[in-house]
Amino acid sequence: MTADLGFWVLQMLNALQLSMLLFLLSVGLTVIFGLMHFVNLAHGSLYAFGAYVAASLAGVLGYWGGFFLAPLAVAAMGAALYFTLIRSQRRAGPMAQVLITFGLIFVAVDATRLVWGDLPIGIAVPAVFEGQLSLLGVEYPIYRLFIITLGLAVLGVLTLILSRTQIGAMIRAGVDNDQMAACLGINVERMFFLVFVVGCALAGLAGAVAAPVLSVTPDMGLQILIPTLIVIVIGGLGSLKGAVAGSLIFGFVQTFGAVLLPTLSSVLIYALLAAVLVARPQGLLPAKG
Amino acid sequence: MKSTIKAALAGLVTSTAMLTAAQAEDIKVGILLPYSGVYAALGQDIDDAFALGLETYGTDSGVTFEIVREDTEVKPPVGLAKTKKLILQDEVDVMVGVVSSGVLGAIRDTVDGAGVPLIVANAGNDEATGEACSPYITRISFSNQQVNRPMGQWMVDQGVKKVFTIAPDYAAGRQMIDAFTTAFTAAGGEVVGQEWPAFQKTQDFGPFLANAKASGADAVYVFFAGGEAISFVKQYDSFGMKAEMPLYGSGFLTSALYVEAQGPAAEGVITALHYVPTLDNPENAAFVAAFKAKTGRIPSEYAVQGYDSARALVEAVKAGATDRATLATALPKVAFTGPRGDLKMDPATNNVVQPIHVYETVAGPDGLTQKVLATLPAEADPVNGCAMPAATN
Amino acid sequence: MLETRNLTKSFGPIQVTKSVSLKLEKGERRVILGPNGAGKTTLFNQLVGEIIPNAGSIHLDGADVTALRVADRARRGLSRSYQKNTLFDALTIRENLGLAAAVALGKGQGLWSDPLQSPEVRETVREVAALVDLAPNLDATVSAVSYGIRRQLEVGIALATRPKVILMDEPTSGVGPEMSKGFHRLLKSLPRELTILIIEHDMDLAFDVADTITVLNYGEVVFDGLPEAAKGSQLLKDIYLGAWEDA
Amino acid sequence: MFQHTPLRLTTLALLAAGSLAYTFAAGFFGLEILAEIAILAILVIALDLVAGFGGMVSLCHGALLGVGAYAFTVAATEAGLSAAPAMALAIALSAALAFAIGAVCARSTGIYFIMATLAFGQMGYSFVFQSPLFGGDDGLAGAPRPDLGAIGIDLTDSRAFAIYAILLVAVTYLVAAATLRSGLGRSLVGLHHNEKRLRALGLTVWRAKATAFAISGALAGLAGCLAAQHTQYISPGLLSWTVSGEALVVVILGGLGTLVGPILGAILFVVLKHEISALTPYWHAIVGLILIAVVMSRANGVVGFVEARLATRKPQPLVKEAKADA
Repeated sequence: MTADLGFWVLQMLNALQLSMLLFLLSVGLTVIFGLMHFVNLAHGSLYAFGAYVAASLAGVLGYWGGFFLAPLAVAAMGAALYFTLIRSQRRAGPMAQVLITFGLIFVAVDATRLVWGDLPIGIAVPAVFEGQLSLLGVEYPIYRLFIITLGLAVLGVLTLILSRTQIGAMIRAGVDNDQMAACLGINVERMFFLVFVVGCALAGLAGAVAAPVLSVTPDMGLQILIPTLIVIVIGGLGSLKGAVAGSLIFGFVQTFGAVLLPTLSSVLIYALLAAVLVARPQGLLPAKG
Repeated sequence: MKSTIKAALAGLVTSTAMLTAAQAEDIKVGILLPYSGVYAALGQDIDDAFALGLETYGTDSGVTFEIVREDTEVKPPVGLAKTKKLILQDEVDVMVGVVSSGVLGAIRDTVDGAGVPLIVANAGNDEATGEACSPYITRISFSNQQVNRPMGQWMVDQGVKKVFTIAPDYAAGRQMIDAFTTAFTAAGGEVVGQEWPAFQKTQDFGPFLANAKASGADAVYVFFAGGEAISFVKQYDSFGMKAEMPLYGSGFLTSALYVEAQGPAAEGVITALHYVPTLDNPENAAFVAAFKAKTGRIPSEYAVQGYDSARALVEAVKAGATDRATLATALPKVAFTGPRGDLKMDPATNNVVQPIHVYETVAGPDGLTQKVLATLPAEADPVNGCAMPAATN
Repeated sequence: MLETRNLTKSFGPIQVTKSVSLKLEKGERRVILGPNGAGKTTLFNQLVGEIIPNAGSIHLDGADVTALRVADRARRGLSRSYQKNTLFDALTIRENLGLAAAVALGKGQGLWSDPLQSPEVRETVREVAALVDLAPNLDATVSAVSYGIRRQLEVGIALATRPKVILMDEPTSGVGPEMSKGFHRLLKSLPRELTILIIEHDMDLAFDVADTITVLNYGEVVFDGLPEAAKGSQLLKDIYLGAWEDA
Repeated sequence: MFQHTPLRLTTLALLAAGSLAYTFAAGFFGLEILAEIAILAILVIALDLVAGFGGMVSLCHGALLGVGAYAFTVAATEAGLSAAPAMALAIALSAALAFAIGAVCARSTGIYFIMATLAFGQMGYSFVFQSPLFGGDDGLAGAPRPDLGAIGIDLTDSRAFAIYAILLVAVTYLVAAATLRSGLGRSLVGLHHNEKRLRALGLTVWRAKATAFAISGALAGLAGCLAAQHTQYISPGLLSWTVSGEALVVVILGGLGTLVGPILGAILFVVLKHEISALTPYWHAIVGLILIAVVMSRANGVVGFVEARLATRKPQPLVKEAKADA
């Protein structure tokens, strides 16, 4: 069966789909780290929150209502977190940040259980994306192609913003050297807020997009956290390119590992991570040389 | 809702005060269920239905049931610690519950050693009523092989000759699938491929579905439960595989608890289970109506297990059991007709003997419902190395 | 005692040290002068092993140490102080000196006894404290003492390893003229057998304590000789003092 | 540097006396909780050793504990070793793994160190979870308790076991304190404050870090053995990164870098968990909120808070002298 070209195409698409989902999640986390040196372990919980909001709104406004409003709701949640917890802890060092956001995970899991209950929720794929498309000789779900396209589109937009706009230049300057950025007259505080909220919105978007594929459960945020962290550590904290590279590596290793080396699959990705950490402690494509 | 150190102390004071009044007619029941963690919803269903069962059958038993609840958190060591607490500190007469096989495996020796009867209300690992059977462990729910074995012959009878199987890579997943494949190949079918995705670590089944699709099987037979069942059914449908390769499985796949979340993707999936809420019998009609009235939900197989656990306990008490020893001897002898049909216990293993229902998930007037295609006759599990000693205390 | 041969280091296209060759005899006190950016600190970092040179070699006590790591060179008797204080701020001065002495005595990995209680370490701490004038402050926490005392401790830590060669990176940087004078006395009172290499921009200090003077400019040795010769050197005046005025 | 202040010594004495007195007063469940506290206390002392004193904030200590628990159980059940050699083997294995992790992560600091240890911990978790040898998700039964019948002690008795566990906490504390007073311990604290300088003084930094991590790992392995002996049933959940996270929470709750604080933290945490979980199945959320409040308060846990309070009351002559000198 592995000799069949269709099989490989199908698995490539699966890997790409997983990569793009992880990219949506990790890009926010990594840029927030690069800019603010803040580690948000609750990023996965924001993703879960996005999925729940999308699932709830899908019942009322249909899929697209959730698709557009979930990122906004998560962004609002991110703004609230920013003013209550994040801002005051920015200089508190990695351990305090890790612990506070670790506590936040506990709170988030139980809050979703209280609001949405213990039962998993599922929503349907939007009508336009139902069914499969014939692509390179394989039938592939249109919705999964939509996820791939969306990931690539977000990547494109972010690349454009970072390389071509003034705010992008400011963010790059901030990642490079935040003191210098402040000296240049950039309102660093406002830039942090903006980046944090956009990062949260992207996590919410990832949740909304993932909801029709997966089941929406209280622990989905915890489940996705470790893969997301692996992505950004492999890629190099703080860099957009690193997030892309890390996502692709994770997606492909995970997908092909699962079908070709099932007994090793779960250890494989950690072994790879360990190898990266030994050879390049700062990740493959760190933001700062 | 659960007893605490404080409450236990307070309870100690009140129970000594009430000792003269209550006497031996009190049966203290320890409930061991997951109230948090991935199986919290299952624990709640069992708990609600157990309470309903006690209300329905227990009021005229002449006995007061005192309930102590403990959360296993679906962690075997926690479950064991809570079991010890129930036995040694609360001194319960009987324990009910256990959702995960891991927890049942962990507490088995303690339960057996202490001689406290345990009514298993879910966990289906085959060993518990096989090589690791105990006169103190009575299973009212099901065994993993029991719900899968009958599908082997039945599917061959329906003309399915080649299957591909997928199940999570853990003990229960292996047992469910192995029971099916053994029966299926014995009936003349062929297993053309198998996949074992990592348990609780797999959210995307796409890679495995691609393998199944390429295998040339007539059908796919799977076991999944909980969130994984929802993701799997939806992803199976999204790859457009339902039309060319019908999806069969163990009935937990399309449990009444999850089927709403699966939506139209679950339509046409054919599975087998020991309970379906649409079973047409008067006991079930009464149960469904009462459970709906109490909780607003349609009862799942987990609910009926809790309900029947309560009934089994009451039947044992009515047969004259009053303490750990007499309950342990009475429980394996109960037999009754409940929502699932005629139930009795197999004296060789203390496992329930019950009919298995093959059902198809279909669209009904108020969303998805279950259409029973066949009811396969009750069949006791093979003894599997169980040498049942007599209860000795 | 300490020798470099054609030591060369580039960062990208910029050569920071160009074929620097130096030779220090045992007990020699040499001061390296040079304007900012002349490559003094880069030279130091190569000597101690924090930077690996692109070409050339470093010899300590006759042995080639170019390939050795920082810790290995330190164990062979090469010690340094830093231009900016790099102390153990939360610890007391006694603990700072004791830690340095313990590590230098090879007790930094031991498991069975407290090196701070060992007679050798206590003796070293006492001696060094007397040498750098810290005896009255031994139990003060570093974060609570004055800048001048920290500069003394900076040198004290380097001395606590009982080195053969000590490299001091601007030991008087940031202290006032009074303190600076005190520092000259302190340096002069150090044992004569100790080889000392000092980066300094304070000309007075250089001429006060140095046996020999080396002047670096744009990574090159442009003068190497006695202080008297340096004082009269037109070359030095043109290149070094000119740049000095701007700095 | 690490030292025993009168306050800390008094706290230790009170803890020792109080816990021993409680073993004779407590009922079955009280003794179970005591054993649970003891296991957690050993783990958090191990963690405080590297995180509090060495600045090596580890998220793999849960995994090291799990390795100890699994190694002990497998050595005792599959290999048929008796409890003492099985414990020695398990502790040695945890120490060896910790040494390797410490050596590999020695170059990473701050968040990179945290992430790297998290990765190694998860690797162990995945391995145990997936390997059929270890019973997968269902776990392993049959860990024996040491047989002290020769000296007339029956460890299957909850009270004897609780005392045994408390004694092991005392041993752990002594090992940790001795380590901190040794050359390695002094270097470890120095590394936390100024790694570069210690290197320049001649310390082989990676070896010091790895050795300290190995000692901490050995103690975590001991906690694992005790956990296996306590429940006599282990599951992969022991290795989960959330166990490491909770251990870190306990260290913070008690006071980072105080050694005695984490023991207080362990008592607080276990009692709090049992009390709150008795009230609501949503106890995780409440524990999370308490954690956030503790970290945001910026006090260094219970011990740090009390010590800071006491410090503001009396003048500090040393500091003043030093300032006058300037």
